[in-house]
Amino acid sequence: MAVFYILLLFMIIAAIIAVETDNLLSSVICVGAIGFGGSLIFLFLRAPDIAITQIVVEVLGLIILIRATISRDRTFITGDREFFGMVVSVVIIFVIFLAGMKVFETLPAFGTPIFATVGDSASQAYITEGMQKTGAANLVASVILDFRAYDTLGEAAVLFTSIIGATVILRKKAKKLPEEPDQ
Amino acid sequence: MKGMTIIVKTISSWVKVLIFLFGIYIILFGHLTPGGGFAGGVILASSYVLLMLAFGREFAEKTLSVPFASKLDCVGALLFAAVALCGLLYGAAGFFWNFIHQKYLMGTDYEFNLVSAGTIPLSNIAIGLKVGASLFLVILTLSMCCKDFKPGSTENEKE
Amino acid sequence: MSVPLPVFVAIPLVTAFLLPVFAKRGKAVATVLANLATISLLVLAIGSIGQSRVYEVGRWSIPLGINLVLDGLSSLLLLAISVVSSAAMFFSIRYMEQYTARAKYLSLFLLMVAGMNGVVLSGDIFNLFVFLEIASLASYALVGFGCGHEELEASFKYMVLGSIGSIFILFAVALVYGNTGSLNMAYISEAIQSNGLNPGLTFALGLFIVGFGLKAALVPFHAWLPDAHPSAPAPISAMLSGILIKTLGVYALARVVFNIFGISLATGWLLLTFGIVGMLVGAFMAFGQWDLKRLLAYSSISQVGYVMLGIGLGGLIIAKDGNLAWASLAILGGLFHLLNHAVYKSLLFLTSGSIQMSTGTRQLREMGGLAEKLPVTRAACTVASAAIAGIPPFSGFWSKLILVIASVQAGYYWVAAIIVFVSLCTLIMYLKVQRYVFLGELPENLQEITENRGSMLVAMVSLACLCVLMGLLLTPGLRASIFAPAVKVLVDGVSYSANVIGM
Amino acid sequence: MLYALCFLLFTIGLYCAVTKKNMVKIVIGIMVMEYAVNLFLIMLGYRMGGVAPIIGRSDLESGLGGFVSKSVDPLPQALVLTAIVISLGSLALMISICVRTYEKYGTFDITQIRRLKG
Repeated sequence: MAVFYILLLFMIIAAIIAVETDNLLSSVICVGAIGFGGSLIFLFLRAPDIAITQIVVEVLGLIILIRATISRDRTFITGDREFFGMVVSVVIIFVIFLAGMKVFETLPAFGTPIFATVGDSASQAYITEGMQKTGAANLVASVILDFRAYDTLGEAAVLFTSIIGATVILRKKAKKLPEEPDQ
Repeated sequence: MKGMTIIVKTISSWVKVLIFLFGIYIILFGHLTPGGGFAGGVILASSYVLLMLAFGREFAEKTLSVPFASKLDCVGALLFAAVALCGLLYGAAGFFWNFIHQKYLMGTDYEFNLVSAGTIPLSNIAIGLKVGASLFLVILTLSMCCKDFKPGSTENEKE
Repeated sequence: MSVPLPVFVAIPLVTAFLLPVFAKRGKAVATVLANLATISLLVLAIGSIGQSRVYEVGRWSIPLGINLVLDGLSSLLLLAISVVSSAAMFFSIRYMEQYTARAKYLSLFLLMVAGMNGVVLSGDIFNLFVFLEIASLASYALVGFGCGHEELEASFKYMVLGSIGSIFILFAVALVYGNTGSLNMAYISEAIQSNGLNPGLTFALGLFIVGFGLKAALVPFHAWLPDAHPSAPAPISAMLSGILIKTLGVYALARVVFNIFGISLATGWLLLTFGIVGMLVGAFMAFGQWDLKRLLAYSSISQVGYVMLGIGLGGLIIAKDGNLAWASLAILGGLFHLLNHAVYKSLLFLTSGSIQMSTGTRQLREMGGLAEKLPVTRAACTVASAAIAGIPPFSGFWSKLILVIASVQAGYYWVAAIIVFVSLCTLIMYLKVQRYVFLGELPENLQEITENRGSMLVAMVSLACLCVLMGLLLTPGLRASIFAPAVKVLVDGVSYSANVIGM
Repeated sequence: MLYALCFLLFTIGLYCAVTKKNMVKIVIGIMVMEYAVNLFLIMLGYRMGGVAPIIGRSDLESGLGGFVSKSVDPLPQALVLTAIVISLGSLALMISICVRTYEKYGTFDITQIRRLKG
């Protein structure tokens, strides 16, 4: 139990540093720290699939972020936006936070998942019959690639979209005359 | 980007193979142990990214060129869609039906084998291919953009 | 003819995966394939009118697997998506000659269509989120397609606000899962009916409203729309304004509020307020614009307000246990206006693209006297303007009339007054467009321009014909097959779950 | 209480995305929000003293009963796997927009990137 608090506090501190520091590179590195903390928490929460994915995605994400910021953070951009808008948004966020605090009392207490209390939940069926129905020992794999494979198709499409989008945004020349051939 | 020192180059050329093999292992055994198509695909991509960081962009591009990577990307996505559509061969209700498991393997004693779980390993391979190729492509395009970059010099393209 | 429902998603998705293979050679093949995909979707969508089915993906019965639900509301939206997308796709054959990377453009376009079809058909709340992300990511990239200063700025702004909206939606999905233990919409609805709303679910509803409101550009959340819609290439502006904000925003919001959580007095008032504020703010902001596409974008905010007003008014009447006939009339007005607006706003954006391609500018002050030079564009633009302003024989008039009748019958006279007032504002706005673009003096530098030819004309003329004929959809036979099932889905509210589980 | 800390992380991300004026900082804020939501989803499925939802040979030999009463919820893990990849995709697209904008304007400061009025 204590390990969750320690790791979460570590993530929160890293997040505060990432948000408040002026140097972009250190901010990016703090994001990496949040990600690795998250990956450890996933491991302790008995989610090894997520932990592996999180850690490798984190590495690639950091490389992408550093590519973007390296040699570009010379112009330190300090300060925030105009004062009035800032105050309004901070107040709104604070209200959302207070409203959210009430909400978590309605959830089942940490450590007693909802699926165990609801009668005909899908998760219970995955655990009891998943192996027999799909033949996969890793139930997470059986959920993402068989029971909810349609989600995974959507997810592959999201990745495909973002890659096409990134290459489109980064292409050298965007406009041409109508008669000119495409290179 | 010319690449790094000889130490880094030598080590990374060894480590690269190991990372690549590890990625393949993660993909193939995704239905039995933690991991799967996504994690394995990202690991495959990171082996090439390591190559790119150590040897420079041109070298990495020579091993896996951009058009080929984008073709691999499409092929992976199409393979996954094909796994989904194959189910339709067994009737109109069979989109994403795990036909191999339900029709041929159900009830046989094959648990914990590599070929268990029907279409799941196939989907894992397709997704691993797709994710690996596409993430490599993203990092390559991003670094191409960074190559001829000088701060402040906005290009004078006619708008 | 009943095709399996995943085909609606699979056709555009597989075509989109296939297209980048044709990157270098075979641009013509790619274009033909993409057009074939949208036209076959149109045929399938027309064929699916009046049906209602449930499809269980992977033969897993719910709640184990994901189900796709086709009901009246979904088939109405499918029809709108396929009409607008096939016209915009046909228009882009010629229009996109100005840009490079044709195959990638087509691929992104089809991914956006696939995402929207997936959202409309999905019966699972997390699946809805995934497909919503596909459509949103494709639209972020397409807004920045021109890679100019304005395009990138608009794209970044759109992407940040859109991502925040998506994360809110994901958080709401997590809260719903934590409270009900289910992700299937029908099961969630059932759980809410039996256990009632607790604070957690109310907070989730709030997050859903903010998230979908960001996608729909309802008024406090509309900051991205006037930048993003004008910056995109014209066919994409037509798609975004015509259909994307309605599918990702209005449809998803209506589905969540009416069918999952059940309409209450507070949410009814909230939707009605969103509608009215949107109508007024959009109309006032549009007055001051001198950029043609920006004016059209503000007008979209105002027109989405009409749709929200119809749906919200209907919900309010239902929540007050009023006469269900009036509620259905209000919702009918809203949904009919949704379909109308999809057609004429996309036509207006296509004509603006035609004008921009001929003259090279979007500023109203730099144009004038184009009536002789661009006769077909002018005719199409006049038809669309008449329709949007609500001049009697055209479609916009009928939907506004229905809204006015519904609000008068239900006793909300002030709502009727606002509808008429905003309608007048719209008329003045489009008279301004006509005056500055097509009448007046032809500037010196525009003497040489000629009308655009080919696919652009075909797309505009066919949409203009549709615009004239849309009024016919209210004839009893068509109304019973197209609108009645859609209205019934919303009026029935939470009995959606019983319908889906029983089907 | 753990949920509340997780929500605090979410609010920090929201604060960063709404008030900062550096484009990369905004992206970082959005990433932090995504971490928080993913963490929240996984926490919902945790069972005190649970085991990972992967069936081993020993579980099968001793009957599935012990595993069923101890396994954590596999469904949120599947959702988070999807959500992580989605967030990676949107990160890639967002960063490419940032890089391209920097190339055009020479700055990451969104108060200086103001060609559009409104």
